[in-house]
Amino acid sequence: MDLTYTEEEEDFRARLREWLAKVLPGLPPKPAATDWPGRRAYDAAWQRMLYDAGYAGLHWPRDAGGQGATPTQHLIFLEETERAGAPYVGASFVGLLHAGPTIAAEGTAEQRARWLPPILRGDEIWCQGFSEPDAGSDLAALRTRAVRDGDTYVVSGAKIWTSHAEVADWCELLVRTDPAAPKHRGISWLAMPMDAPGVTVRPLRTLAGSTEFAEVFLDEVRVPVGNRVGAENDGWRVTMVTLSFERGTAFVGEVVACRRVLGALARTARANGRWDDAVLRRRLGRLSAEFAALWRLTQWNVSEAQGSGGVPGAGGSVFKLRYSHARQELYDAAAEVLGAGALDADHAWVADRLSSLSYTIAAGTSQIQQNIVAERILGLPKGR
Amino acid sequence: MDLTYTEEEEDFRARLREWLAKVLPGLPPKPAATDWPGRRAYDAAWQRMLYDAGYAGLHWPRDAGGQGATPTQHLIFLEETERAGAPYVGASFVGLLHAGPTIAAEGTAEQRARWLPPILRGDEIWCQGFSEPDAGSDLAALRTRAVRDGDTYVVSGAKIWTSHAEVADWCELLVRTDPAAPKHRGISWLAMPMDAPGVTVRPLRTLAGSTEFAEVFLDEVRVPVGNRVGAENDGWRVTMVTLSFERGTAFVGEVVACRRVLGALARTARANGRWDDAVLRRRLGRLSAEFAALWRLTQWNVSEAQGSGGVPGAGGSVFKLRYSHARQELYDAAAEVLGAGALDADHAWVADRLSSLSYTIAAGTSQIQQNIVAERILGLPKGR
Amino acid sequence: MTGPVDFQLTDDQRALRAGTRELLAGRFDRDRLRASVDDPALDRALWRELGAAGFFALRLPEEAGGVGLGLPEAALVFEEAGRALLPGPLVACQVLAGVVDGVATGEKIVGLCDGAGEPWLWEHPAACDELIVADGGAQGRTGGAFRSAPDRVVCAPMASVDPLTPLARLTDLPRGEPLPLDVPRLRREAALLTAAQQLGSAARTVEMAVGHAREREQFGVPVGSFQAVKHLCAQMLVRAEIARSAVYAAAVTESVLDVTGAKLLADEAAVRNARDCLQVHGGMGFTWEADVHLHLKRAWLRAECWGVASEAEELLAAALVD
Amino acid sequence: MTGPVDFQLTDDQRALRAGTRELLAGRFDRDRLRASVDDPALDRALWRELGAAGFFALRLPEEAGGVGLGLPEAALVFEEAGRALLPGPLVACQVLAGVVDGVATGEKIVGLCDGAGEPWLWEHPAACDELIVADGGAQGRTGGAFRSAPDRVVCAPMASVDPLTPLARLTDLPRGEPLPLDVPRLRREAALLTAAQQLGSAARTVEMAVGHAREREQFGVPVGSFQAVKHLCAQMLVRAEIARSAVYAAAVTESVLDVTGAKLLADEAAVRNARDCLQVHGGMGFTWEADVHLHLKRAWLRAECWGVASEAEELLAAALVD
Repeated sequence: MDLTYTEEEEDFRARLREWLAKVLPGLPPKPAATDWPGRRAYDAAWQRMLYDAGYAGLHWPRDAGGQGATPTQHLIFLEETERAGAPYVGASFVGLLHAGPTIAAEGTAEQRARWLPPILRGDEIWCQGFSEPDAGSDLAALRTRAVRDGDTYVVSGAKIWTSHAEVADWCELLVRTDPAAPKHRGISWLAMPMDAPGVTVRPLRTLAGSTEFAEVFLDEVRVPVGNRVGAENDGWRVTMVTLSFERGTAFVGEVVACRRVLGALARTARANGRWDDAVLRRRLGRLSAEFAALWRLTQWNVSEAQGSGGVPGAGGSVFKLRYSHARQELYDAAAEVLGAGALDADHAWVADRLSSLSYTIAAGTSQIQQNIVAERILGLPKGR
Repeated sequence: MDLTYTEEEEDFRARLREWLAKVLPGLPPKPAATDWPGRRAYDAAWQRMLYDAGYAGLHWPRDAGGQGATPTQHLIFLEETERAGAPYVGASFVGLLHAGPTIAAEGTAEQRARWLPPILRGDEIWCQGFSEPDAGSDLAALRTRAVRDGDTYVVSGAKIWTSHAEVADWCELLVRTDPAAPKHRGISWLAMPMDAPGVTVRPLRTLAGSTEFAEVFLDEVRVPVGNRVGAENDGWRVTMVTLSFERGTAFVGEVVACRRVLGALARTARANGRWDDAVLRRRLGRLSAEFAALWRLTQWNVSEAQGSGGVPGAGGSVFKLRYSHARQELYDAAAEVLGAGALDADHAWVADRLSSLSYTIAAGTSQIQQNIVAERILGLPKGR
Repeated sequence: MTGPVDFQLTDDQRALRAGTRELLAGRFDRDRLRASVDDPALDRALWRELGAAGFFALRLPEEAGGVGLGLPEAALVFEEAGRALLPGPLVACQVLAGVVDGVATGEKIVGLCDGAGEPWLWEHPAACDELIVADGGAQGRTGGAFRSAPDRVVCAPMASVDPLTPLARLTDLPRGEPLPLDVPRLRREAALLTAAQQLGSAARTVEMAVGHAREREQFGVPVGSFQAVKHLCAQMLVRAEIARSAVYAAAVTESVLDVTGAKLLADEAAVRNARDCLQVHGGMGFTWEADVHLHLKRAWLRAECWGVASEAEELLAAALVD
Repeated sequence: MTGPVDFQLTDDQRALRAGTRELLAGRFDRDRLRASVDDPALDRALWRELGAAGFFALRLPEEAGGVGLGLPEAALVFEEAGRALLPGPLVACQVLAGVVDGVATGEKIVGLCDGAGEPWLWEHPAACDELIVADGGAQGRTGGAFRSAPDRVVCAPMASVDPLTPLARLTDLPRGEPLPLDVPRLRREAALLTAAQQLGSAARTVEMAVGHAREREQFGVPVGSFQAVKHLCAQMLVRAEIARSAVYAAAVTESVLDVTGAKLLADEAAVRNARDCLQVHGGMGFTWEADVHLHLKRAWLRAECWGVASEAEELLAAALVD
């Protein structure tokens, strides 16, 4: 039960702060949300700056080109960059947090040499081809087929909820290589070049009105067998390593940001008179306790991961269940603060309120997460 | 969409009010909660007064000795008696609302003649032997066995949650007469005399500290075959008629009472200063809308039953789900009004708070009710 | 699916409801709905058809060219409009049908702005031939009404969260020609008709969730066979039916407290049902192409009109100690 | 079942927790618990054993005969006491161990009354050798402390909702011998230790619900295979673990805001988990013989002590705009 940082960690924080203070003012203006090439360039440039400063792949192992930092240092990095208003990981997300760590853990020496350095330098952007329209929460029910033809797989199918597909160079793709096997046993993991013939990207508009995601249609796309990471039909296991990375630290920056938004809500409410509404005021007070606890839980989860060698445990589901809900409550409270102003779609909080609706759905619905907690942590019997 | 009463109904209400105003002041003092013989005598005397005044078995058909009143008249009766502070149905509940209607609907002429008049006059008290310790919400999983021995059934098993068992003359008992049949198909309905050898009653203390219920142990109790209502192994169907009666009107008086309690909470809060707490005040305001709507839903349900010949529909589950929850919220609000005073077990609201905890469990848990609504009303597929 | 409770409608009321549903199914089907999402300009021809069908003249006396029905019937019709997500200043045109010429027949479209509290919002500003302002007064309970030509109204455009309801924000309350209106009654009717639309939306999202849960398969079975999904749907139905009892009763009694409670419960039912409907739909519900978000956004908008939850709860609380 | 998060306890902390659990399992098993329900008089022998095990002297310096540990260790021990439903003025004796002679060893039992707001409650009045009153002051943030002999305290008996915690209500605040205490700190510690007990109770009711759900069969399968039951249990665990992060962190920082938030979340976790545990148990949980109600009632009681939700929320809200 230790909340203090080591001297080394405090040094790390101090150097990072200093560097951020130096470089952030010189950043170019942020591109528009709809300017995909501009966003790619912006995010890649930021990644290059991190690379040059020695912060790229902070949590990656050294032999993968990373900095071999401890999870706590990674937490400090995420906390400080969020606090300083640094750019988000953006287009580099999948490369740095999913595909890269998977290749680092499961790829051959050749594969690591081919794909990891460009991710760290911001030279190549990855996207994720896991979800499918007909599979939904039952990810392993994916139907995109890869048929072996000599040294290549011929891939056909459709993927959905793919971010940055428009500008990605590579796609980490889950395909079914053995249709006869039980659903978790016939899946393989491929690195697919996004410029291959037969790949079609169609932007997908969400209820927030934005096109953060895309559908990717695959029509007899030829992918070399050498692009497969891990053994054939072992892709599910390979992927789960990736997913647990995602759950571990994906929300660190967001929790910091939520606490900042909460403060802004309170100050706005005091300015517009709604602070006099005790129901709203007390709701904000309760959310303050909630996010403080979520922040502590994040710290503990990370510190536990440190003890267990870097693989986050099932505690991620506990965190995600509560955080998804708290984030939705936060933006409902924002709507209360805004009153009829919450009908203004141009307000940033309104856009964030809309996107918060996906939190109890994406990356495993709350219903699925509750099953995981009940069955894997509490040991309740399988069932429906 | 009609909320007005007919002239006949208004006449009925006026005569009832007049009668209540006349007789209520002359009632004896209420016996203590633990004085079971006293409570039986009190409830039976009240039933006799209703009988003499022509209000006994108001909703029973005329050919069963009832008044053949419409459901709306029955609603008016329940509303007015509650408003006037008349005694509850108490020990006569099972006879008037479960066993009696079942016998009226399914019994032979002889059975009706034997059992119905004493119920209406308050001469005989019934209790209910449906629930079993090992069956719980899965009522049809009951295991109490009845083995045919010539003209009698020999009954062994255990029943639980039986009210008034200590003072009842008869028990409407569900027993398994065909252990080989599917669980709903091997059940029969018997009228068991409570003074039969082999019947043992043990009071069951609830978390509220009271002994409103009992366990009933049956050790080779001999019940004449002539006491079976309906065909052998047809008891489940016979019982369902009874249960839907229970759901239809059981809560009418309670909803009226809840609205009265809500007013008392508000006045108490204003007196003790907690009315200044906007969170509490607004919670009471919301509950006011809630109970008003529940009252309207009751009216509509009853009026629908009138249209469909007296059998309440599945809407009872909708009502019960919301009402159980609203009642628990009401008494949680009462605890807020009382503050630390809610730690005083002698306060009536604290006792009612404790007993409100059973509402989402008894007569089908909220989980079971949600299944019923989803499967029977919404037509969702069976499953778990 | 039929609701569990039919609330003893008369045969005429049933026919009215069925006729409205049929009219809307024919003239405002899903293609038209999605076309309105892309271009929310109102369809004048449809508006005139609504007028011809008596949608606006419903409560006017027959001698004035109306249908001679009451608020309960208007609530049934507005419930259908809410189900279908029919856009336009429907409440304004219904409550002002006898007041502004041409509105009853659907020839003219009139807007209604609630001046009781800022921001002063105006729905479908580009479509309105006139704007009526119901002025505030303390608690919005008293005050007068004024009519203005749209070009006399100063307002700032606003990006409406509901793609079906363009909004403008009045920068000043225009007090044009005074109108002899019973403003408290007008507010009450507007609140009740808004609640009826919320009810329709809440009931519709139950159907959408149930339909999806029956058809969509995951893990080899329809998702509706999972208890978690079942129970979401069951609670949605409970919310809709509780709101229905409150709305129908308030339409009959027209009492302030009943209307206030009905609006409170119907707002909650519409918003929470839309959110649960989204949850049942999963990722598919999160797309622009799914209709779920249209129900949610309109429900949010209606919840801000003609009495919000905090006011309603305070009013109902105050009545408890009166 | 082990919780998903072990919060990086040190080996010594783990040993302390295990030792406490073992002590309580041996000296306060279920038979003793139920005996206490029937007769809530405190067991002096057990109290002395607790004293000998360092339960009260935990945070006193070693040179003063204490164990020399801190609030985090006390929180771990109190979490175990909450799990076991150990009765008695535990918080009072822990925070006053260095102040009143004989308390550290368990020889004397001392009560502590919060004078900040009425009613002034006194737990286990018959068992206490002395009563300390922490006086109010505005918001209960300042004020002094006074010691009184029990026979000098005027109070009215009260039927406690918690069968394990007899209560009396002081009719007047006795201001006996003044004590040189840091009252704000004492309140903070009392709140934190109470929250730790709530956490223990919340975690225990998860285990009880899970145990029942695994064993109890309905409809031919364990009830824990139904999603509705699973999800109740999952949400219980989430509540307990969120409360755990808050309580453990507050035990380390000792900041007012952290302690306030921890109490708020732990109160909610204990009360709601007990209720959900009851729901999972169904009718069997509704009996006096089941232990569920003992957790619920104690959770209600603790939620009323050392800061209630409304105060906590206001305090946390105020800090947002500071």
